[in-house]
Amino acid sequence: MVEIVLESSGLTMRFGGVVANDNVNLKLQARELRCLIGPNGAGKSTFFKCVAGLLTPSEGQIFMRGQEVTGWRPHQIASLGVGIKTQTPNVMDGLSVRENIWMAARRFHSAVEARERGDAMIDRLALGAIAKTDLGQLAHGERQLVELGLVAVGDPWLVLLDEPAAGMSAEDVARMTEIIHELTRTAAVVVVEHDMQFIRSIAETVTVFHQGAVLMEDHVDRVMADQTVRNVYLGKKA
Amino acid sequence: MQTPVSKDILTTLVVSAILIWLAPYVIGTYTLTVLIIYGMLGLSLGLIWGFGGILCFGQGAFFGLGAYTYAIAAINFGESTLPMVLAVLVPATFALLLGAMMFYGRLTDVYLGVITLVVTLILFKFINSTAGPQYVIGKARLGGYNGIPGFQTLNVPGNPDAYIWGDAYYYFCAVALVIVFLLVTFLLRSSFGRIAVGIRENEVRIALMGYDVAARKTVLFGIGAAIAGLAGALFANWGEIVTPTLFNMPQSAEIIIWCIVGGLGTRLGPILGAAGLAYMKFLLGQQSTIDNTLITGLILVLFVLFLPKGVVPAFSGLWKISFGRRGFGKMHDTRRKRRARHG
Amino acid sequence: MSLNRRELLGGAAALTAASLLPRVAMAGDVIKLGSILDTSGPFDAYGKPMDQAMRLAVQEINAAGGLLGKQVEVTAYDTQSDMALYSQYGQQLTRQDKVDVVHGGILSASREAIRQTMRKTKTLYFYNVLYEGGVCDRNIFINGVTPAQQVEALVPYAMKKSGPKVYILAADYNYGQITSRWIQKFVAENGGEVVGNDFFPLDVSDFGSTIAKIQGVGPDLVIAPLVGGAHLSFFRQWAASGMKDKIALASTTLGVGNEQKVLTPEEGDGIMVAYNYSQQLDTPENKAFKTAWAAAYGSSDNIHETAVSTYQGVKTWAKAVEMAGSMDRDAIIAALESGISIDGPGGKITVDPKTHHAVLDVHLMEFENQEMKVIETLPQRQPIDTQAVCDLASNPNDNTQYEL
Amino acid sequence: MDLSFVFLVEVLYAVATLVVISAGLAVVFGMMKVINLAHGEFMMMGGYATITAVNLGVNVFVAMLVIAPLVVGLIGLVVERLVIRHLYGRLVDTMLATWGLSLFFVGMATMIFGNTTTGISTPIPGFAVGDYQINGYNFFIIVVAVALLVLLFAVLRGTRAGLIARGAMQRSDMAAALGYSPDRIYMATFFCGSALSGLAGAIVAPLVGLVPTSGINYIAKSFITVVAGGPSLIAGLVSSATSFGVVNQVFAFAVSPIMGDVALLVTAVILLRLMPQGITSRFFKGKL
Repeated sequence: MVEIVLESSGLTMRFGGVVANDNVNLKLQARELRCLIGPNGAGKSTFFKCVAGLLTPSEGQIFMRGQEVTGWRPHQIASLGVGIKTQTPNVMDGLSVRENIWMAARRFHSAVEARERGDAMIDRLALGAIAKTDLGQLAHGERQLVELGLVAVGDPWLVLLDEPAAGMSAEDVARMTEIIHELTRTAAVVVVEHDMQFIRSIAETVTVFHQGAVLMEDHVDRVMADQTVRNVYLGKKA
Repeated sequence: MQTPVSKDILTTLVVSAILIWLAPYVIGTYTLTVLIIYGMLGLSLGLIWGFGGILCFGQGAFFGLGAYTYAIAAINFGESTLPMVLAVLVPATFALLLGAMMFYGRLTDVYLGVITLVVTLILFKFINSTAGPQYVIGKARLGGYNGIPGFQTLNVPGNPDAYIWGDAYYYFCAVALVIVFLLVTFLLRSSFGRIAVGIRENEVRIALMGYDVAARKTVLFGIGAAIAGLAGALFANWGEIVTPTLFNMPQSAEIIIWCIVGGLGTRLGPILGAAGLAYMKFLLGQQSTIDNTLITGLILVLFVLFLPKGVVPAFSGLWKISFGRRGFGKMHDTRRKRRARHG
Repeated sequence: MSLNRRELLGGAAALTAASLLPRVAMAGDVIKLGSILDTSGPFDAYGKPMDQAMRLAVQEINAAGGLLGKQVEVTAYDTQSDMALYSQYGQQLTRQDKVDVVHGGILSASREAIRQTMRKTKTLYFYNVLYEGGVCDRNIFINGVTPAQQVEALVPYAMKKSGPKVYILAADYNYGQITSRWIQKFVAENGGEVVGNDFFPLDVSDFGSTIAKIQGVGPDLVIAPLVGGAHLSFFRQWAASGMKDKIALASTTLGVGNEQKVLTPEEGDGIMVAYNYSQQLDTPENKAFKTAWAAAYGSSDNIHETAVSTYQGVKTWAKAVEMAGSMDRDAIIAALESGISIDGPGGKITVDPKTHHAVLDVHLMEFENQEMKVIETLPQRQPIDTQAVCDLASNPNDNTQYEL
Repeated sequence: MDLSFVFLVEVLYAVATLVVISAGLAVVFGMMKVINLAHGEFMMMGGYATITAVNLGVNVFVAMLVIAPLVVGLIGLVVERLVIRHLYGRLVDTMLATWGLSLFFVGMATMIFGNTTTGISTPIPGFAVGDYQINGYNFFIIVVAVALLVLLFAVLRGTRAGLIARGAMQRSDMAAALGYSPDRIYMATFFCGSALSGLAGAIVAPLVGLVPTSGINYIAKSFITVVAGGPSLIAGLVSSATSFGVVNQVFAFAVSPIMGDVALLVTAVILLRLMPQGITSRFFKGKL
């Protein structure tokens, strides 16, 4: 029996009259890498926010490792051991790389241990040269990388990433891909992305969102070959 | 990285000892005492605003609450030790309740400002309308607009007849400020303090790391109020009367101005800003050519426009450029906290 | 004691005499009179002429050769209508400036803010304002009108002219609270009934709902111990809603700051008051006083009740100093307690030894064409309210403000 | 019956007063996301402009409705050019700078007019309703408030300037893309907002004693009204002014005026706790 780390059941989210998510059922196994794709407005980011606790769903339930977490606040979900990275780089601009990563590690470890783990993470990400630099002075790609470090340093068993590759150079993307694969050794990873190139390079199973609902869920190759998915992406009527 | 803790403490102690010894030769101790008290009040807002990103428009409320708590308790107990403790605890508790209401309600910037402002106004209006004999707490009449005069002032613990006043009271306040300053230093070096700075920089990120941001902001808010309450109690002892003007808007406004002029994100800035501006106001109050308020206003406008970081960070920056090291008043050297200041 | 440079230098010289007669030694060759008044802010209508009156009195004393052969020097602070500044300047006057006597304080709140400081530092204190009565403290002398002198005269007169149902609107601090209780007492004694009693903090300036409420109750007479600039709007709004000719109006404070000149005749005429002074008093003392004032300040238009009280207070103090023949506080108090009196612009005024209050003339008046027309003079009224509770002769250590 | 009518007038008057004293702040906040903490002092200057003009022999209505808004509008223009325009997009900094300006103007007025209470009499006589007398000036304020709202609505809905302004409210870059300089839009908006503040100060001047520090009495109330109203300009103003005005008067009648003020403030706290972005973030969404 494989452990289910994330499950949504009948998840529905409405904003006024707009239905952003409509009865989404999704299951994720331990150490699975899952990509959520779909055109703009398909509801994948809304789903992500519901799971991360940034939004409270109108209906339905969310379970993590069998525990219901519907309506929990982000910090409660993160405390379970869930690493979350939002769409735009969400870091402490006025603080150094080391201070940023230390704070993330401090949540689960003592101050001294947090420092050791932080330094180890900086080495792992090869950020040693800029460890004392304030985040605000770094390039976009470096900031994304630091944020991934913030997520990884907490040793999560579930990682939620919203468009991690957006606006990054090819070189940075390669590094990112490597880190994501490394993460899947210990954690299940959910990646929300619309860059097909990137998805092809990392994905196995893909869930396609369309008009707030799950259109299909299958291996990346079969999804890419599917005519309905192609139509959705090209804007034709499914 | 940061200077070692021991060196920081040593510098603080040596510099403050010299200042405490020399200052009375320049300014009378009676005036100095109130400058020190204002410094402590400035530090209380400097802590929660400069390091925690919480812009409180009603820091004066906690100051007033501390002063009133002291006065009421001192009348009832006839000695000053327990009242001093209560003057710290009551504002802190009040702030914890208020903070929990605001921060768990996810109120930010302007809305936070409105709530703190409104609560201050409510306290002011309430205290101001308690002139009638029915408003009594124990033996203490609240007195409304008149305030409460004639309470027991600071005495040696256990001996209500041994008053600490005059020069002795000046040294008492100065030492109190040094202790509070050191406590704030420790707090900011602790994990709690460092994460508070993280919250100022990016609340969402800290929450996504798994920290309970609302709880942490509430606690920091409470600590700020405790310091303001202590300053209030010291002020009550200095003035020997408490009046509702402690709660009013201009009082809270001035605290914000002290912090801006002195420098946010530093420990020393708000203290120097408070003492400096209060002394300037005192000097200006003795002349009548130019209106006092006009100058205060002009200073605030000019600082926001031309020196928004305040005096201490500006000098600290100069020091850093000239000597290649940190100025002693600075900690967690941050660039301007755009997010915290601009919502 | 503070360690400023001036005192370090002066300290040595004063050292020998200091232990015996500190105040005289410090004062040197002048007598220092400290003054503490709101000469700006909402209460400056009271404070400015009081400051002028104090300076006029000192000027006259100095012109006549000073006191005990010394000139009187004024140290004055403007408290800007801010009660917090009273305690600060009170401390400065006594601890830094070390004055011989303090005249000042306007609102009861301001008097209570500094009274204890004066007592602790043994600085003689004169409070020259009409007030709610009851202060019993050997260190303070009060020559303003108290409720028994004023309200006891005003209430029956006003009720006789209007009717028995009275509505009270009072300022919400100790003056208003206590005065309204006196009004209630005298209304009841005169067979009337108090049908409403509202209190207003000093910054309230919108009386719309109150005026409607009063109409709902329908009294014959409104008595208004309202204080300060903001409360003046009540009389404007009262007239603006056309109530002035329907319900009679009396006040225990209006006119003290010359409000009859700020209000138009349409707003003011007919309002009943009772004070120790009116510019329309036809006595030789008043005429001389107005002439001296006009000579000093150009016009005598701004003289009012508390200015005259201040003038009379300084003159009373001066007479006591000459009588005591020294600047020793206890000698001056003894002189004052001998029951000395002076003839001031408001009539004869005598110190009551038991209470340190004043025995004085009270004049019933009505506003007429921006003046206070004297209707009737009640001579030499005793402060019986305070006399009932305070006896400094038998209990000199008393330090209380008694309330009704 | 008569008493309930009097009560109704007092409630309407309270609502109208809140609308009048908040309109200037609301325009500036709604369009520019600038909280002008010198708003109270703009009102104070409007009051002094009126009183000075009346003392110089100008008709009181001309002074209130023309001179005061013009004078204060021009002062606002100068302030915008010298200070505010350097701080756009920095909400807290503009609040602090305008706070400084408010102190500056208090000091200025103190030096020019002295720290004393001045005032003028109300220009409209009271009249009787049954057994009750009503302050005629209350009706004037109600009329002005209604006229102000209608005018605002008409300008925003019916004119080209209003269209641009509405565009700027939604997306400031939009107006720029259409070829209108945001700089000039902001300048014009601040002028209008200041003029409205000046008008408000002039209108309330006859009811109260005016001192240089009078502004403080208004800024808190109008600040709270505007922020509690939320993003929609007119709907927000009307809805929060109505809630606060009614609460204020009910408690003022039932208990005392001071309890009316306290009840207003408590309502504000509750409203903001329930609707952290203001009333119109939940209701009347997307309306003007």
